[in-house]
Amino acid sequence: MESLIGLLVAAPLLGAAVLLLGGRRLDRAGHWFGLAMAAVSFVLAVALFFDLLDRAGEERTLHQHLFSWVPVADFRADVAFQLDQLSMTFVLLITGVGTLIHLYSVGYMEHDERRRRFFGYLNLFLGAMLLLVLADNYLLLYVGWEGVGLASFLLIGFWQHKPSAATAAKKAFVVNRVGDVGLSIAILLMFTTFGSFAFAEVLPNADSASEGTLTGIGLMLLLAACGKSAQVPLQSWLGDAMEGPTPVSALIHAATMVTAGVYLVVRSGAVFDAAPDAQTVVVVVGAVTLLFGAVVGCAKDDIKKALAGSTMSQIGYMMLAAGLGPIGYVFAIMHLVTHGFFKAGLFLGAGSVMHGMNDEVDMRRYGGLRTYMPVTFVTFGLAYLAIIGFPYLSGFFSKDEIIYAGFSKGGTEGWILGGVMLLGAALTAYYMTRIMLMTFFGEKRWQPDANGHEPHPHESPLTMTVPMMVLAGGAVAAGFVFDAGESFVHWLEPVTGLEHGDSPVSHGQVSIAATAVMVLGVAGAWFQYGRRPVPVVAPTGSLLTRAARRDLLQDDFNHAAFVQTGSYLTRGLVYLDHKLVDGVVNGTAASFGGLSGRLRRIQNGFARSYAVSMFGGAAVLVAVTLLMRAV
Amino acid sequence: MSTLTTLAAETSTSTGEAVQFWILAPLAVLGGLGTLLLRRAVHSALCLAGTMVLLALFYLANGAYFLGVVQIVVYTGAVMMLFLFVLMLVGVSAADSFKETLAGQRWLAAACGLGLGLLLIAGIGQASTGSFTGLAEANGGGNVEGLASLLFTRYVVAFEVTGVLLTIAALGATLLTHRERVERNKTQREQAEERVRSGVQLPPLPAPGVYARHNGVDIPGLLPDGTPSELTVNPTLRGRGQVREVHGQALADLAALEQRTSAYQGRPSPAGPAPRGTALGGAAAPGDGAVSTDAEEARK
Amino acid sequence: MNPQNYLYLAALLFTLGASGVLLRRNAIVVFMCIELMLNAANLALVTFSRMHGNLDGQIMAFFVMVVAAAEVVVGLAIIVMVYRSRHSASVDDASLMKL
Amino acid sequence: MSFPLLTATAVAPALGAVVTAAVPAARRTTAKWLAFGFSLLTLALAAAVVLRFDTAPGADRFQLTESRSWIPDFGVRYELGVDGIGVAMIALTAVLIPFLIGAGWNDADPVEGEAPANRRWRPTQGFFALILMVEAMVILSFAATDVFLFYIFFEAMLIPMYFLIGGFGDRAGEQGEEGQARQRSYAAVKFLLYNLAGGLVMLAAVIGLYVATADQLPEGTFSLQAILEARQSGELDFAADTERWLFLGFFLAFAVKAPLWPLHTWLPNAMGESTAPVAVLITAVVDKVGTFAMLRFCLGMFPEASEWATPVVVGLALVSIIYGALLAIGQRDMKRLIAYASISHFGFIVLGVFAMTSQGHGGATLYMINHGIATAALMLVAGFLIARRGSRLIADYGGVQKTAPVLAGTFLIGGLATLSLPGTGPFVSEFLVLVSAFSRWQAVGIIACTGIVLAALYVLLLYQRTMTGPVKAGLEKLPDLRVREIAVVAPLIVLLVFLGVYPKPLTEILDPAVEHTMSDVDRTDPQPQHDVSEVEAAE
Repeated sequence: MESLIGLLVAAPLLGAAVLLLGGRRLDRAGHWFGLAMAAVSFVLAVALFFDLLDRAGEERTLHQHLFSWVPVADFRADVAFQLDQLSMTFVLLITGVGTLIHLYSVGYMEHDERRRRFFGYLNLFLGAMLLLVLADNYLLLYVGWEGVGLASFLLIGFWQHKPSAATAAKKAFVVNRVGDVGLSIAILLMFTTFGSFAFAEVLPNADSASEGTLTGIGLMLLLAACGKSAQVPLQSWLGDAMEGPTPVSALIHAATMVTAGVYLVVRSGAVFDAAPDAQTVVVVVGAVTLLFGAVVGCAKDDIKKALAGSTMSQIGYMMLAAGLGPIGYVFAIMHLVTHGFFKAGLFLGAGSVMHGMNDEVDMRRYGGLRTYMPVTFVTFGLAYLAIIGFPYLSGFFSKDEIIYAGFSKGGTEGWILGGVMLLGAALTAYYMTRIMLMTFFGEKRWQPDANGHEPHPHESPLTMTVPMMVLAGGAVAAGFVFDAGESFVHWLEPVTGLEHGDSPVSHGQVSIAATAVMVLGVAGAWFQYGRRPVPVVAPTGSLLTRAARRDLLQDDFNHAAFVQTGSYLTRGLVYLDHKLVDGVVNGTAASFGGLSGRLRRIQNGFARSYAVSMFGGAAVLVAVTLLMRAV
Repeated sequence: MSTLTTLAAETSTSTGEAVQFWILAPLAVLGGLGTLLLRRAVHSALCLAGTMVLLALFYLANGAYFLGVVQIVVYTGAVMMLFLFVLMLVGVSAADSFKETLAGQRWLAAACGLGLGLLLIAGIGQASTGSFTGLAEANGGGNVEGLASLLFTRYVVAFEVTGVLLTIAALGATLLTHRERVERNKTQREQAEERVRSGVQLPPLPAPGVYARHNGVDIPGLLPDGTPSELTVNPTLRGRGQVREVHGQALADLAALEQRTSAYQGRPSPAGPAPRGTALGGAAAPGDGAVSTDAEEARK
Repeated sequence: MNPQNYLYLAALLFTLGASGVLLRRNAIVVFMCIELMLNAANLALVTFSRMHGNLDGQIMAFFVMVVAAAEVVVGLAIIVMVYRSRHSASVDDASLMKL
Repeated sequence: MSFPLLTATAVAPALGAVVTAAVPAARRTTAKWLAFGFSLLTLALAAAVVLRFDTAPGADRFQLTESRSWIPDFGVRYELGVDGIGVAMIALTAVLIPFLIGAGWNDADPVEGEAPANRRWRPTQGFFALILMVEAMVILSFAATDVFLFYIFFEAMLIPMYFLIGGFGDRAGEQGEEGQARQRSYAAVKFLLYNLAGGLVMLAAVIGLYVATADQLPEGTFSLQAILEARQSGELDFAADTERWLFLGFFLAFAVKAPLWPLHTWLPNAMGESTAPVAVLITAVVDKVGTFAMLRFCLGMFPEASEWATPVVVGLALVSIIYGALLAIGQRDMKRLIAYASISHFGFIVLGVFAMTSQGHGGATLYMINHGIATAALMLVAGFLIARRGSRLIADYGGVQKTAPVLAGTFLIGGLATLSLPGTGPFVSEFLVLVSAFSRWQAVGIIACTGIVLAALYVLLLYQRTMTGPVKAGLEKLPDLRVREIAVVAPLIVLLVFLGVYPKPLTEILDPAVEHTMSDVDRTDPQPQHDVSEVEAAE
């Protein structure tokens, strides 16, 4: 069975290679091939899943050692895979959602002449992501980590002719690179501490290292996670990443890649458990991002950016949960999976809407679309209910569990965390309802686009709607499945461990409170957007609103802090390099030239003056010899 | 010869040699100074020749008889003559001006000269060895034989090479000074035509000197009217300012001659001098005859 | 008397010759001064041979003479050529030995 | 004595140079094919070297050795021999040259219309002959185990390089023809002076080395092996400051060659003005001799001095890393940008060399190879692009990927390799260097890590500005890569990916050599604070 793991990764990579190198002759059928590859890996994943289910809880870990990668002295990095329940969960999510979104893209990218390359990139992403979650050591994980970064770079900038897209792609990659530095430093620390960076050798011995070191490792891992999962302070790239085609946003920037950070933290749980300080930081980051994303989500008029804000916020939940340690790991992953379903669903819905609206993204130009695209409306609506935590839909379970875990952290922290998360829940309900209302309800507000095409909304083709239905189904059902007999908990427990903190409040109370704040949020949104007509041109709004529209000034800050100073620095250095470093050299050369020019004068061409120097020299020689003999 | 060998055999120099040295050395130095300081190249050459002769004497005194002779024969004899020849080619009379043209050259030269001299002398003084071995046994079999035996045994290769060197030098000298004739030389006829075309002095130049008494090349011949002719004397002489002036004497002779003839014919001497032109004119014919007789006398 | 005096004399003559080379402009005179230097050297050699009691010094002097002769021949020839071409025997007129 | 394989490997290109240069003016194509053939022959011989090289644990350090007396009076011998590092570098050289020749296929053709100076005017022949000559010199200096011999080739390779830089600039300058000529000669002279200056100091050190050995050994020697053995056996032990002076003498030359801040300014000029293949030749082949020599000579012969100088050298290396990257970001000229990127990379290499751990030395050597290939890929594609548009200014480009997708793709891959993306060769080497630096001095490792981000910046900025966005005016008809160009770039990319995924063959060749260098400097790798194995033993 183990040998299948390699195939799992290989299939999409093969697809990518074929599609990207294949050339134009593949243009016609290429996308089907890509879809097939994704499907193959999904099938393999399912097969492996059942293979795991057959085993007992502890033997549910498969290893496959392919070859030794970089052996230099006692530095040993192998290309080896480890498939345990945690990886399996991700593999299923990735391949499943991935396959669906491949299918969706077949319809969505129909009219793009570079569709073949798009599928190539998607396959590349799948391969890298699977590598990330299947690696059995951090260095190989790093490869996948950067791989998905590359794929996201390529896909965000897929429409490269748009400068905005190109810039966004570059921004995403660079910001991620900052995170990657964290990951590499963490790996370096592991190597110097444990002499290895394989999960099997680092994690079991984590507690043997000093807490300081572990805190360092933890913080560096967190930095990496922040970069990949768009957590404060490295969150700025996610909003711009929406420049990419919508399927990309759904797959990479909602369901899978951005959750890699959570995977990293949960995977390195052992390290964090031994480093409480690091954990606290993780929790704080999670909490801050949670609110940050929610606030941003409330202000955006661009449907995708609003959803991006929501993504940040939801991942904030997961981070927070992961920061809680064994209390929260399981629920972090659980929320991650459910979020994968409904957020992907939401994005696909948004994509379908844009598909029908000439790629219009401003929600103020939508309105009343429910009659025009019913399927989209229903699926989107279900996903919406799921995310706001409507009772007995998937979001309800996962989020409540996290909130409960937050409370069960105990003490004031518990109350603070719980409160923050409830607030977040309210905001979630608010902005999601806002999106819902602005898009599907109210009177139609759309207008001709730049080149005068009157949009005539229509339902999307089957290739697009089917995935949406499936995901909506997932969004509805996942909660039940996971909660039924705590199956999910038992599934993950052997890997992540599970503790039950002492919560001051009971599960029931949490659920009630969550539902209550959810209702509050929905009501608030309805009062603002449901009752009165939505203005086509955004009102100036309060200071907070305007700040939130500008992503709470994060970009302005980054620009002032890094971009500006950086450009000044580089320009200054270029000047210095030319004037100072080079100037010294050229100056020396010039001075030598001048000197020799002067010395040349001595050569006046008169034989007699040469003779003088000759005899002078002779005299000197005689003098020297005499002196020598005298001495 | 034997005396000379004994002289060289002494290991400490005789007073005789000392006397000789103290007399001759200053002269040699004077010669050197002369070579250095005299303005006319010829004089420098002569001074140098003198110095060389003196040096030859010193060689002899040092028991280098062969070299002494060679010095006189080769140097003073051949080399210096060569110098003088070249000087003639270049112009004997040309005298250098001692006005220094190179800035500071003179001072530098003085400094170098003095410095070098002092240093050398100091060096010799430092290297002073009280005693010395004379050439007694070295010259035992005669100086020339000794040299010869060395020259043809140990130094034979060098000797041969110098021979080659001399040959090459001779060749080189001829090669350098030889001038390739570019155009064929003119025939007499062409030369004559050329002269006619240029229209200067077709007949041969008139002879210098007049009236038998003075036919030196430095006296210009007189034209029939008694004026001296420039053509008759060598321009070089004139350039050197060595042309003797003729007028007074010639006219006096003329007057004397006229008196004698008038006395011989018994007619009274004319009152007052006849107008010059006619007198000369009249005197011209016999003058010519006299010249011819003069020439005859000169031939005898 | 110590034959070193000969050496002193040689040094003196040599210096005179050297100064002559430096001071005089007439190529021929310069040449003569060089000859003077050579002769001074010869005198020294001869004296040395006497001091050391072997004839090698004289041999050297002999070779010097020969070479000097050769040199004079060629040198004078050169002077004559130069004189022909530029009607002057002044060493300063040929100041072309510069860039 | 067996067949002198190393000599043959070096003689082949030299012979090729002579033959190529002799081709008559009219037969340009013949000359090109001849040069290409000879470079392939060299490649074959180099392959033979790799195969003949024995990586078994017990094998001698220097293999395929040849030794003939040359100048007995000074103990100068014609001694060749390779350890794993040398083998790897020779292989790199031999692999790259054919691609460079292929890439520069038309670079040296006389411009149409301009009448040749005379009938015997043969720029093309000269161009390829010079390249082959450089190859010969480089291979010899990689193989020489006699310091004096090494010095000779180290200097001799300047001559052909000088003519390559000064004589064959790319025809895409900012200012007119004569302006370019001025720039070119300036660059060439600068290159020559810098390297000569360094070389002369080194010559002094070489002589000093002879004297120093003559003091202690029965007779002075230049033989690296002899010196190393003498050091090991302890019969040769320099006085502290003697050793330091000698070290400085050698190091200066190598620091100029592998441009280390602040001796780097010749590189941007040289690479900017010369044609792309020559630029690659400079940075990927010739400069490697410098870093290689640091590893082999400086560390091998003067371990104490190297240790003494380490703080300064490491500092300079860090400065080079950051400084080079920042300047790369600030460049307006594509080729100068790549040049500054190379400076940054050389910083990494030097860092790896002087971290004095096995990972460092192995990583540095891997880095030399990977950087060679990666820069070759990037620079050659850039060269193709420049040749098409006739401008080196980044600002003149935009939206190229629309009109020439393949070109853009290869350019991107080259760029990603340059920013050492995992999965490409440079990642492995860079990470090894980081590991070594970090395990010696944590702070240094962390600072070096920032270089990663900067690398991403300059590469992606370059890509974004040139390849993406709306198509710039004048680029609408930009032709995509031709078959020849693809044939040049594709293998390099394959190589990059292969080395990124499976560098094991290379590391196997390197490992013994690395162990030897480690024993030269007798340092051991820093042990992890909590060695897992002993922890497990404790449990």
